[in-house]
Amino acid sequence: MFANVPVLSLIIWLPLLGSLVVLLLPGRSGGAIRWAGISFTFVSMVLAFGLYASYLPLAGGGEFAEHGSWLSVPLNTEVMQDTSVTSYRLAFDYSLGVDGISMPLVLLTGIVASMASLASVHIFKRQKTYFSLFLLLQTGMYGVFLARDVIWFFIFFELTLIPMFFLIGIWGYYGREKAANRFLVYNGLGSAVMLLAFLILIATLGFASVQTDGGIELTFSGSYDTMLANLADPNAAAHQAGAWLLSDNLQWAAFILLLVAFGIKLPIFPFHTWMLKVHAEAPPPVVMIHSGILLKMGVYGLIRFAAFLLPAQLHSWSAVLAVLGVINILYGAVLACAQKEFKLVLAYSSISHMGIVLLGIASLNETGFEGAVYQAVSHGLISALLFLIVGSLHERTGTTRIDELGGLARAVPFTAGILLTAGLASLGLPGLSGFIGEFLSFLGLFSTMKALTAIGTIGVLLAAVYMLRSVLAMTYGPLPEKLAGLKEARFIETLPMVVLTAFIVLLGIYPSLLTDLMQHGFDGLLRELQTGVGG
Amino acid sequence: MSSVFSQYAWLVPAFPVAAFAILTALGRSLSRAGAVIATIASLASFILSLIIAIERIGQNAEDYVGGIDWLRTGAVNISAGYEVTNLTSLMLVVVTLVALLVNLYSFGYMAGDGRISVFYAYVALFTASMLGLVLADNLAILYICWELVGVCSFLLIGFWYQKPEARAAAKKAFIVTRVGDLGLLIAILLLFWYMPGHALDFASIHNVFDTQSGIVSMSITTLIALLIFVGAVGKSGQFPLHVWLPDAMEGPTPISALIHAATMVAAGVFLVVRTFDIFEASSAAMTVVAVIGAFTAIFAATIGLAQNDIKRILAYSTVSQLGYMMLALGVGSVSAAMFHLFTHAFFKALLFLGAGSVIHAIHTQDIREMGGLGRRMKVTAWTFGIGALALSGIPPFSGFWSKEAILTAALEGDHPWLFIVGVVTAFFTALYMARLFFLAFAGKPRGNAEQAAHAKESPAVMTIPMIVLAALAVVSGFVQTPFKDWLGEWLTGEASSHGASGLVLVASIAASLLGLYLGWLAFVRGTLRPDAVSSRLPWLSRLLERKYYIDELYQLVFAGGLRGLGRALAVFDEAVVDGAVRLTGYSVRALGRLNTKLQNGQIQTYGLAAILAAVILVLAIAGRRFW
Amino acid sequence: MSMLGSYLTLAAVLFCVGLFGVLTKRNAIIVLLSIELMLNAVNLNLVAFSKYGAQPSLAGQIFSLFSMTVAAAEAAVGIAVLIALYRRKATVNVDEYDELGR
Amino acid sequence: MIQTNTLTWSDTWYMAPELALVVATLVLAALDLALPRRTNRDWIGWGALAGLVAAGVFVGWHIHDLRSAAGAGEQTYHSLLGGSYRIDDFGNLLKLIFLGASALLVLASLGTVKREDVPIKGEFYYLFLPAVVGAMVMASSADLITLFLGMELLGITSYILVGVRKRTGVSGEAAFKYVVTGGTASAFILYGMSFLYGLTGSTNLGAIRGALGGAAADSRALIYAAFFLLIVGFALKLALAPFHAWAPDVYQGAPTPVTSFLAVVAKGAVFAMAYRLFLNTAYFQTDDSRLRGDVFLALAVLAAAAMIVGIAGALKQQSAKRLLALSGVANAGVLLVPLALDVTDLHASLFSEFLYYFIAYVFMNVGAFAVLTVILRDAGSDKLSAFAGLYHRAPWTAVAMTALLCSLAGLPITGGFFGKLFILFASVQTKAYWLAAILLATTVVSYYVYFSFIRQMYMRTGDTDGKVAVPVPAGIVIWLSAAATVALGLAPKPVLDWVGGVYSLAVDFVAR
Repeated sequence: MFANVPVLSLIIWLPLLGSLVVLLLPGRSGGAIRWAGISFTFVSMVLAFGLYASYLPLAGGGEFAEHGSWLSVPLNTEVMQDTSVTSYRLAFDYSLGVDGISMPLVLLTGIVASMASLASVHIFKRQKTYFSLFLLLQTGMYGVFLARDVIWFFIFFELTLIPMFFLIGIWGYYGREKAANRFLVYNGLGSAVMLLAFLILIATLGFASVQTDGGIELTFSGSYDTMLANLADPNAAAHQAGAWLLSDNLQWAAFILLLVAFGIKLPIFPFHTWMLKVHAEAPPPVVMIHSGILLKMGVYGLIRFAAFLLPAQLHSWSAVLAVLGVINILYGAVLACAQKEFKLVLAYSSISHMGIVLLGIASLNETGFEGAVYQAVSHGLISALLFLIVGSLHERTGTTRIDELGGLARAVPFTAGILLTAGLASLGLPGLSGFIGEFLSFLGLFSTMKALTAIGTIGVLLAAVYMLRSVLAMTYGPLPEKLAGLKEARFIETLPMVVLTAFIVLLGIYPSLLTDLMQHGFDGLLRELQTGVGG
Repeated sequence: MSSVFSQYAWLVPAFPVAAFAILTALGRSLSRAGAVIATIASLASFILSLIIAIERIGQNAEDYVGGIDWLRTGAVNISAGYEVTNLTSLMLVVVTLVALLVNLYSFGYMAGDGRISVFYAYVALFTASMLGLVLADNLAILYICWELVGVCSFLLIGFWYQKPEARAAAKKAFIVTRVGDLGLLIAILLLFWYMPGHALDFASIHNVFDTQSGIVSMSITTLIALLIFVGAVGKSGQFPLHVWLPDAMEGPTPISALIHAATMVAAGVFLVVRTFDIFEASSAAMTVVAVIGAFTAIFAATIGLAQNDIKRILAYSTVSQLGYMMLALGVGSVSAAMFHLFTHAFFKALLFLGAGSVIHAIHTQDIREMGGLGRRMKVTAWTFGIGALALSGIPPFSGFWSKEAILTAALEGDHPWLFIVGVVTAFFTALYMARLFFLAFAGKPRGNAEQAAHAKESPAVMTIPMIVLAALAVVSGFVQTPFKDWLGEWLTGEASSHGASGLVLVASIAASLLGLYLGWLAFVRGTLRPDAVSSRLPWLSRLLERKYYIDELYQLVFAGGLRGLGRALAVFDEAVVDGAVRLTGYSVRALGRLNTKLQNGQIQTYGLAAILAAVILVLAIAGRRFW
Repeated sequence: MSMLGSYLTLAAVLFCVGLFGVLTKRNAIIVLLSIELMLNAVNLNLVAFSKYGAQPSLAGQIFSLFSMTVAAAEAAVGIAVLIALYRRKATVNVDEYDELGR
Repeated sequence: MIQTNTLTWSDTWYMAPELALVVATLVLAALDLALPRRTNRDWIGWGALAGLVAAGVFVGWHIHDLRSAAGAGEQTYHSLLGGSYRIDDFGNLLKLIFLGASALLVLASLGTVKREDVPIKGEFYYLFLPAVVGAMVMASSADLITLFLGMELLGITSYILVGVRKRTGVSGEAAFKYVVTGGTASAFILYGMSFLYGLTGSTNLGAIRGALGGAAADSRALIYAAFFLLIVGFALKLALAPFHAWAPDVYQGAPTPVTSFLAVVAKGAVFAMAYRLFLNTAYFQTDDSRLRGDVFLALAVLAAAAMIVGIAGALKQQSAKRLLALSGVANAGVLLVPLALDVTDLHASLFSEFLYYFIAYVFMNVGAFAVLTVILRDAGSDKLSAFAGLYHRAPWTAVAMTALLCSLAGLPITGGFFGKLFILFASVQTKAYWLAAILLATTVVSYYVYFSFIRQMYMRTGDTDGKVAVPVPAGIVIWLSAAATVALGLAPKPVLDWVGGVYSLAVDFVAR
């Protein structure tokens, strides 16, 4: 379907092109700006679905990989000591790829971003800037999931930071600037820690040597594939003259740094406070993106780098991860029960749900890994839907405090129905997508840590408590008088609600849609975990 | 031997699913047309189920298993499969029949409601899920349907969402049953990793546990059985998770009949039956099942004595009867349990529909405001009476036979204490039913004039289902009598006629009659003052009225505990976790302020700072080489 | 060699005296002069090394010539700046040059 | 022993860039004096610009010559004046940057300098040029004496430049503070130099390295004294924390073009001198490896302190100029890191790292100061709040400023990002993880600092809604800087390839 078409690049860069197009449109033409913003978003989504359609799990997405040299800088071309290495270079290559782990997340990005773009039509304040940043953000998100070079990953990761800062800081609610600052500095810290880990990995794993007439040319690069290859064949790597090997201590350092970096994004307790502010203060379409996609970058990074590149550490710290996961689940759930603001309920519920992802990763088996990714995708869809509704309600009522709302099922039955569905999906109702992720994660972890899993499942119960408590308080019961004149959602609002609900139901009813995709995604890691670590 | 129709069993739930889809898609505009669609769908399901059952009765067909791959990942390979056995085909018939009747009945009962199509959509979804639960060939699919019936129950309890009580009841139902679901979930996880080949289907479970091969160790078996039982306890309203079921009566009465009497609450019993091999492999688990069942039976029956809400009395009665079924399972008699499930489905549904008919007429649920309805609502009174007699265990009504089967099983299983509990419960059952019936239908109207004026018989669309059920309540007991154990043979495949035990017959009939008589004395004749007990032992009646204060206890311990913990953690989150973040920010800013302090504009201060720094630098780095 | 030690010590003392003056003197002119003192300490050092150093050479003396010249230029500029400042502030008290930084 | 170091004609050619500037200075000064008072003096600025461009052309020519020589396998440096002055790639690259930066500064000042009430506009420009000459001499010298002379030439002219607005009090005060600090720093450096000379008997850097090894055995204390005095001096000159306190005051009091000159060219020149001096002299052969380690450790500690204190101090600054001064302190720390790291096989690229980040630093500072000039001209205040609503009042300038700020904060894809990335990678390769960690942590804090501009520009509304008038030359400089900053991030390869291809550690540092 995509023979000779750099589809991954198209997916990534088309939104950037869109961003420029929007910038060049005259500021007064609101309709054209909206139209351009939405259509560029949709084009990438359509491409993502095309990619999905032509993706063969067995091939592992190799046919889509793109590679181009971007820059290669000399580190040292002068022989200083007596080694066979004649030159050292540092290469940053443009390298993209898709596999069973990134494919679901790319789809998620396409869906959620498109729906968020539809939800953005209500934003009238500085529309041009908004849509241009919104598209820029998409470039970053697609890039994160498709990049196969740690430096590019980092660049895309950071690229999501700046638009988000603006989107929160300009279009947010009352405390937006504080939230934006908190977001920036906290995530900046995360990416800084990540960069340090990446640099350690580049310096120790990311080298490739070329034998030339004069001697050996050693090239350091952030190439993920090079790292994997070196990791898989430590003996060959050890022969590389001059390069120093990844010692145990360094491996641990890199692992912990990555855990912290992605733990901030995920977020793992106690690094979660920043995201509460973002959830509460950012405009709803942006929270859709944030909670729906950006948090998943933490999941993805954790699996892609911490797990795949440092399997031994993952293996010995699986219990720690599981404990962290259980803490996340329970801590988030208990706190969600204590909130009065629906947005904060959702924020804490995100913490709780991300704990389940950690459990999946800690399981060290395919079921758990796939459960983690499944949970990520499902949570992305569900929280996007929930915040879509939050936005719709906030626009009408001016509040999303649980105690100020009630009886919405009477005033806005459709929205309330979708809210109830989303709430049920969030609490892990079978038949909706949330259940599959939870089930697989628990199932995976249960093979190794039974008691912890059992404790973790209490989170499922608490999820019912906080979700029903808040959703029922908002939708059921008598309708307060001041809400009597509410208008039902317009078509442009219902469309994304229906689409997201449809995906949630679809993934809940037929999970193989996604699990088949991931089928061979974890083969390499599982092999490492079995041979490299077990032996 | 072929199973021609069994392979189409998946169509049974497919009809209501289709109805649900149509009703949801078309929304409220359908109104009564939606009700028609849903009813037709349930009729189709019923007919197909009946055909399947007849096919199986006639040909003693083989079990049929079919399905598609559903979830494939790593070690997991779960199919969306269905299995048709005698047991499931029986359940199919019960469920579809009651569903059909309730669909019909609701036509009248819900006639005035603007959201009637939503109601039918929910009912259709429930029916589909319940049928899926029955048909599921493995625990994973069963669990999914298990949760789905739970959510439908939740939706229907909260159908009149504007009532705060309905909201609270719906929430409570969902959360309390979820406690049980959690047990089931963990049981499934355990089974998954202990079963050879990670199989979760019932056939494999049967193979592994029935052969006593010791593949799964004793302690694990017990654990799994108990966890499954926790699930059953939640769904079937057994002690200590019974608290949701009486509150669930906030939902429309047809729902109480369908979900909270006949089908869903029996799913717990069905689950235990389905996984009975695991229970049988662990005597400890069996004991627990029996004791919990027996305790629940008597416990709920006593509470039922002191309630005044007609539906709540029936609800506690349901809890109590489900306890009977568990008791039967605990003493090892699947057939007795299934038999009671079967009969109970009919007479309890009947009772609820009758109660609904009364409520529909006079708009109150308090039996103290009723009275004398028998004259104005003849069909309702007669059918209700039949139901009450069946429930009370008066021969030859169906309840008598099934209850007798259970008591026999208890006695034969060498559990005399359980037998005694069963008999005492039978007495209480008859007593509260007598109280209910006589207060509502006999005597003079006690309500206000308006209610009295409203009291007239319900339309035919409501009475016909009641009549059908009444007929079934009379005859359904004959499928298994002490003399011909036809149902048990058909279900378990082994002839296990238990014969008639004189003791059991006498004891159970005596207990029931005594209860009825006492009720008659108290509420019709008036020779016994109804408040004889409450005036002498006020604490006891208070204890019963307040349902042993279980709700209050849970409220205090769990709800209060969670709230307290939540508040404490909220403070912790704000003060400690976020505090640490703020502290970091503050300390960096403090460093900045220190710098601002240094910059006072005096060049000599700057110089001094610089020279001091230089001295420290030199001493620290170079100086260490010199001493 | 002992001669060198004495010169070096003297230079160090001069340098420190100059530094002390820069840091403590209230009068701006004295501050400028103290800088000159520090530079002169260096000159002494250079000349001493040039004569008594491990490898005596003329370079040190040449260096010191440059250094003196530069020091003179620096002093001239310094005084000029100070005069301009004095015109506005009418004080040579260093403490009062603190308009910036507050 | 004593060579006669005459200036030959061939040497004149090699020194053509410096001479071009000297000639331009003299011509401009003479014309300024000779022409009648009423004549418009605007052309002086253009004249200075022409001089800078001419010097740049000569430097480019030299680079080209050396490349051809390298191609032919000939010697790739020229040593003049008895080895005290070197025409090599190290010096040439830096000179090119100094000249380019100065040209940008002059260009940016063309439309604005009259408003800054510089009463004697001519002086401003023809003092500017000798300062650049001083910087070039510092970059090209291989002898203590010439290094010192270059430093003083730069120093003395910039003292005057700082005080050129002699009618305003703060300008004079800034100049006085600069004189005192600069003089003290010079004294420290000179004092350190005197010990280097005394231990080795030579002022030539190559000779010093050769002889220091022998002296290390019995004069360890003096070697420590020499290097630590130099370090203290350089720390003062470079405003490394906690030697930095003068910088915000001086930057604030000086006219904005001068401020950016101090931040960019003057700082770069001192770095050039420090790199040349330390890499030549500190790598002497000795058995006592701790000695060298201590020297570089001191530099690393100073770099770390500068990064931390600089960025922390900038956190709560309300004055944009002081903020940029403190940001300069932090960036000086970053620029020092490559020097402070071990030179090993894996890390011989310290000059590339330094130079790349320095180029990025030049552009972002020149651009940011140009924006600041525009703002000052409009609002008359350098408070952060003067940037409020800039996005509405001058959107293009605001966007350019955003790019510059992203670069300052080290966010991709900008020059600042890649500059920091290379330095970070170097620290990781040489296992200086603590330095990398501090660099990263301060970078994160710097997000907050630089984004405070962005908050003002995009999220606040200013006192007025009127458009901000941006003079054309300033606008050109702003956009040129922003474009260059982004280009450096998008395609760092040409610059790095060029630097890597041109420069050689063995040839360019080690003076023979």
